[in-house]
Amino acid sequence: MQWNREQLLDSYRKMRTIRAFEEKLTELVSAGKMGGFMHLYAGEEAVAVGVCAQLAGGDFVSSTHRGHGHCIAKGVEVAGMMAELFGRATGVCKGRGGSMHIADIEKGMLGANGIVGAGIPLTTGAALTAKLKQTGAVAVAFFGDGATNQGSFHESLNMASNWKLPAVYVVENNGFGEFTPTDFVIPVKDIAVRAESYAMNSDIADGMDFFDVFEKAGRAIERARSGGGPTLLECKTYRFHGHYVGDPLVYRSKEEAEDWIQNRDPLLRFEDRALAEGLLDSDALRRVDKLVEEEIAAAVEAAEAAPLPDPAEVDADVYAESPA
Amino acid sequence: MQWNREQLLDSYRKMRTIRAFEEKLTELVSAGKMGGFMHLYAGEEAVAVGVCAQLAGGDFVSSTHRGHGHCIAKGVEVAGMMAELFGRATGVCKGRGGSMHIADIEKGMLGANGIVGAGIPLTTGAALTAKLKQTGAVAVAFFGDGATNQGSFHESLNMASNWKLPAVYVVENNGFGEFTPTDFVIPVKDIAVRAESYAMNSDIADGMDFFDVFEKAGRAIERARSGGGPTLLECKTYRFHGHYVGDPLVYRSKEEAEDWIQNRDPLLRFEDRALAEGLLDSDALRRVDKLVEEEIAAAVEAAEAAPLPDPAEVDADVYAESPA
Amino acid sequence: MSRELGFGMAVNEALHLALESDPDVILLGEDVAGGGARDSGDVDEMGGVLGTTKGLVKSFPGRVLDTPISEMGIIGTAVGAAATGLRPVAELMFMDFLGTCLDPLLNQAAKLRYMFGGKVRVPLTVRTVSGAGMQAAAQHSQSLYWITTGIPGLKTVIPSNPADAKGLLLSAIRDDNPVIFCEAKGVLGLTGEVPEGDYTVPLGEAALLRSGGDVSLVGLGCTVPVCMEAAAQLAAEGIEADVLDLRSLQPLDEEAILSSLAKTGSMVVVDEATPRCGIASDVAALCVDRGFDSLNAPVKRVTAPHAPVPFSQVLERAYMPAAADVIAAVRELG
Amino acid sequence: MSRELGFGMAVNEALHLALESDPDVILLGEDVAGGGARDSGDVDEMGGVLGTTKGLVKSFPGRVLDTPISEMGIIGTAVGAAATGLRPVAELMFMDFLGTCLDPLLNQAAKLRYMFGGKVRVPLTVRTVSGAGMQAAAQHSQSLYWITTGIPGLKTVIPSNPADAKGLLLSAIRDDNPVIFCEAKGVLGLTGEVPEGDYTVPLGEAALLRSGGDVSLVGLGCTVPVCMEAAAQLAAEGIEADVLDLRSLQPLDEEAILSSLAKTGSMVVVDEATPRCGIASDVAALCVDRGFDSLNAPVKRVTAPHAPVPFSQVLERAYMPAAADVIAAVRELG
Ligand SMILES: Cc1ncc(C[n+]2csc(CCOP(=O)(O)OP(=O)(O)O)c2C)c(N)n1
Ligand SMILES: Cc1ncc(C[n+]2csc(CCOP(=O)(O)OP(=O)(O)O)c2C)c(N)n1
Ligand SMILES: [Mg+2]
Ligand SMILES: [Mg+2]
Repeated sequence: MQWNREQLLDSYRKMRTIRAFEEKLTELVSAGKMGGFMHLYAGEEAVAVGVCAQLAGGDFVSSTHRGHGHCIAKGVEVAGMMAELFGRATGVCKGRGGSMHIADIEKGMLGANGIVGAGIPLTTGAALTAKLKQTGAVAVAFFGDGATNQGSFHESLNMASNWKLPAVYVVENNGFGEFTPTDFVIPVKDIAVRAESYAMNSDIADGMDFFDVFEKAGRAIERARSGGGPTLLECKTYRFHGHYVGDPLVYRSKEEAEDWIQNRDPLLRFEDRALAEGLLDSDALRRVDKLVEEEIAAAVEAAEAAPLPDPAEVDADVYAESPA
Repeated sequence: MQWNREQLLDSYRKMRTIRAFEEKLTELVSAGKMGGFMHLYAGEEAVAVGVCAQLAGGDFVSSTHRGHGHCIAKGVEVAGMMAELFGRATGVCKGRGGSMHIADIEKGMLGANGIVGAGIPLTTGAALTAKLKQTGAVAVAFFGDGATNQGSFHESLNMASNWKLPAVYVVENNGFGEFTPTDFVIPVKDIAVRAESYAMNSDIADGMDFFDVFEKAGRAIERARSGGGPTLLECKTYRFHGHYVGDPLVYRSKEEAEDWIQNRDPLLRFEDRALAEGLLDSDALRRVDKLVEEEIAAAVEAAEAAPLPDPAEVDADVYAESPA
Repeated sequence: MSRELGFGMAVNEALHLALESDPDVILLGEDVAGGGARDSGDVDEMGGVLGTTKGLVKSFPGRVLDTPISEMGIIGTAVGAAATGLRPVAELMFMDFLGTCLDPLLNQAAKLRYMFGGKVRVPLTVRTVSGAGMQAAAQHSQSLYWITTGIPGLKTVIPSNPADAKGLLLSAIRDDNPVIFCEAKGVLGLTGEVPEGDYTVPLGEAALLRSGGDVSLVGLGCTVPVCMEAAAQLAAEGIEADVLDLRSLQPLDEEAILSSLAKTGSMVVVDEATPRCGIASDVAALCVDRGFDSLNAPVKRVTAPHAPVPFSQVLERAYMPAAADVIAAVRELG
Repeated sequence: MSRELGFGMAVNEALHLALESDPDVILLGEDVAGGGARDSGDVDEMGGVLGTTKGLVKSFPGRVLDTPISEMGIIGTAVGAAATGLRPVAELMFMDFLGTCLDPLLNQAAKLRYMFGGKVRVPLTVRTVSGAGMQAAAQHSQSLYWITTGIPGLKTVIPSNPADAKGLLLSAIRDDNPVIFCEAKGVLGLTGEVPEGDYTVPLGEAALLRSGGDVSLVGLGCTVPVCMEAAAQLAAEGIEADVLDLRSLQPLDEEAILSSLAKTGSMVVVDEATPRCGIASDVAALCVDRGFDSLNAPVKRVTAPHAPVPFSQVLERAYMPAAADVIAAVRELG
């Protein structure tokens, strides 16, 4: 496996940014400063960041209702994200999208998506573009275990495999779809076996371990880029918070949650290994922590000061002006 | 395997009826006496009849655009079918359905279906009814290889497996979806492997061999009825005619078609074995042939003489009168 | 006897009564039985994302079913179950998800009876949450009842208050046709008097909520309180409005609309849905056809703009019809 | 220069020109490249079930793609491809199949640009065959353009003749928004003069096909010839009709409708779709709002009944609007 200090520090910074960003959101929502439906990614940082660390700027990702992590991992600016969640005109989507539809196509981020499974065909399409226009790009879809029960998953993976598209399908198996445990609704232990229906490559990674995700995503992305076709990569992970902000969490045991949070936190595991193997030093990590805190504080401050959208523009940007 | 002479003769009669019925349709369409979109089942008779021979009156089947065979196999009256295809008021659907939507729920036949894959959830629902109301019934879905690329297939099989429903999913793999060979669009050799995504039982039958279908369907139906959950049963078969009446058939080789038609005709194979093993005698079969011819001739005659629907009733039966 | 009840609890009570009075009634949907607490005491603490089905699985074990996130499978299965002897109430969590399960409604539930020559009944109810007002943005805020209304073979209803919610839901479930039951976000927070026990509000009957001879205000779902507020403000300046709550979108109570128009000669139709091909157009078209002789002024439509629903609260507020918009439309009548 | 061409061949010519003039244009759909003859000389002999795309894969290999029977995948993939640099033309074989792929149109194609704050373009065209007239019955005969028309972010067009088909399709493909292009069965069999070479018919412009001062007949798709026939018969008895072909359903040419109404004072809108929440209601609602002062009579709508499309030919004929129905509606205007 290949990595350099720069890359590792950047990945740590992104994981830390996701965590800190969402800690701030929880605070802001509790204080009544932010509205809308909000789903937190905390706990799953190693998946988004481990995968995106293997991607280039021209590559694409699609996301889910739980999209903050994928945005940050793909390089979307925190300031624009924060302003978006505050519903400001300066938001990355001008305040029109919000948490569930946050997007930045300039960064190759095809959007969070309020429709479970809907990002999967979008990624398939981005991979088709890459293949037909020979751009060399790869397209990645992130989606949950629950989304693998959607028809869009099935139809897309079959098409991608038939056409050998440069795509990677990353299922974030966090054990739940809303309040329902995965094993109530998916009768196979490993979702990765679903790849066999499409003669597709598959792999399983420990989604709490940046290094494992990084390695396996790297292989899948490399395969896609070199014409070897798509992969279904299952990452076993866990969301530290409830399904949405406000979820009373009565459907999972405290012990189970504690175990994941105490013993498998992807940030701690990353740090442990990075320090143990001398890849990074503690000072560098703490410096990152501080920079992240500052960046987020600044983002909040800027967002709170930013203008609201003009109500008169409520129906702007529905259609593009066309040359024709 | 269990069968008796009665059952075998009845199965032969049904296969012969399907064949003769559709030969008559071809004639009628060519003569301009019948309209609409029409898809012929000839060549695949052993599938519908082999499966339905294992079903009881209270069981349900759903069908496809290619529905004549499933109707006849499930016991729908030929006279009512013929009148339906003639668009008569006496048709089994009062002339409202036609070939693509022919149905007879009193016979447990949940309808041909103009939407590829749409019968699969209907069958899943019928199986849910059977399970929750403990009727002891089994529900069977017939659908094509092409339909296994629809989201409805994926979502239904997953639900049926989770709930261990008394259902059997019969895929009629005839090598083509319209003009496209199955292996252009399904990257696995045996569609039966798709059952593994749902931890579902599966089996593969020679769809040109009544006895093989009968045996394997019997096992699947028995398993469903006794609480053992659903099965995906793949029957390898071939349609003797084009996708629809009028198809110029340029997309498949004449040799391939000839080989199936000459050497694997399910009616001939049935007869060969039945005679060779002394299960039935030639006279009995020829008597059936004659009865079938007579029945169909009578059906045509009655249909041609039957009244057309009253145009004033074009919007009748859209809604049921409700007790409320 | 009646007491104050929230909208959700009125729906819950109707479901309870329906399950109790007919063993063929079942509920199915995502987390309607509460998901993972199955094996603990909190089994149905959650009762769906909005808690509407809370408690039901405990009272009716085996008849309230959590499903995978498979809307095509859920609704399609419910159609098949309805055609073969059950009376399912399926939950489509948000109406925006119609895009993932239109076929079983459009081509199956709505058409089976007609295609079968009248030989089948499809007693299916689909409960769904529609509309804007919670900053849930473009994919969780749509009012898509115009789609189900336009499909022959379906019925569609949208109550504006808890009492109607209970009575209409019981009618919907007991109706032998597929009925789409919309719970508009804009009225989910309302509480109101709800009669106890079993009663129904018939499908296809509008309710006249206020009587006035000067102008007709026609609303549905969450625009009914908007119309009432506008009417109150107009009354303060001496303009008396009829306020009609459509309640059923299909069948549509054409006579109630026409008789209000006959009384007032002018009408404003208020709908939170987008403007094209919607209920407001249908009502206006009815007025200019059968109601032509009553018309003294243009029929005005107050709807959302032809745009997706925005996230930002200032935009969402601008997006949704408000009393001020209704009053402005009334003034335009001259 | 122009010559007689069939409707399908006019569409084929537009596709050929679009593929030729822009390397980002691709076609995808079931059997659009002809399926199994891939390895023989007859590779695209079939060109889709109706033969419309015949020959294209030979001229543009690698850019005309056969797909599995996976509408959600086809349309969803096309949306993703459109957002990232291609200009796909996806075929939805029959518009009835909208039920299997509504989400990628309703919640993705139509909304991406708005949700992204204007930062993306989705230059997608969906070609589809709509309408009745071939005894294809309930699930292969629907006119569902009212659904796509009602969804903000989509455009919808429906040509009534080969020349418009070619010009509108070229506009649709070159437009930077998702456009639904409906090929009505009722006009598929028409031939007509079609200019050679590259030209476009702008989206959003109706065409006045006949001028008369007594009544406005408004049609779309296959009801345009019906209106023309009715106009001819009416002319024989001295009633002169304006005949307006809407061509675009969204954007709708409101000014053309209103100026015809201003001229005639009365209107009959003729649509083969079902009556609820449709184009006919929108046009009538426009008349009773902005056109109120021009109105001398009710606006009549001639549509299909609120019912699925029947199979039997006698029923299907009764189902579809005919010239006699239009004339009857004109007489009702008094
Ligand atoms: C089509 C659709 N169905 C249902 C929902 C409601 N919903 C939002 S998130 C969610 C759970 C998704 O589970 P999973 O895919 O495992 O992702 P996770 O939330 O665990 O990250 C559901 C059911 C939706 N947004 N879209
Ligand atoms: C949802 C949908 N997509 C496309 C079609 C058009 N169509 C009708 S039959 C058919 C081929 C079906 O292939 P398969 O499922 O293998 O069944 P077969 O015709 O071979 O029996 C297609 C594409 C349709 N009816 N429904
Ligand atoms: Mg999950
Ligand atoms: Mg096939």
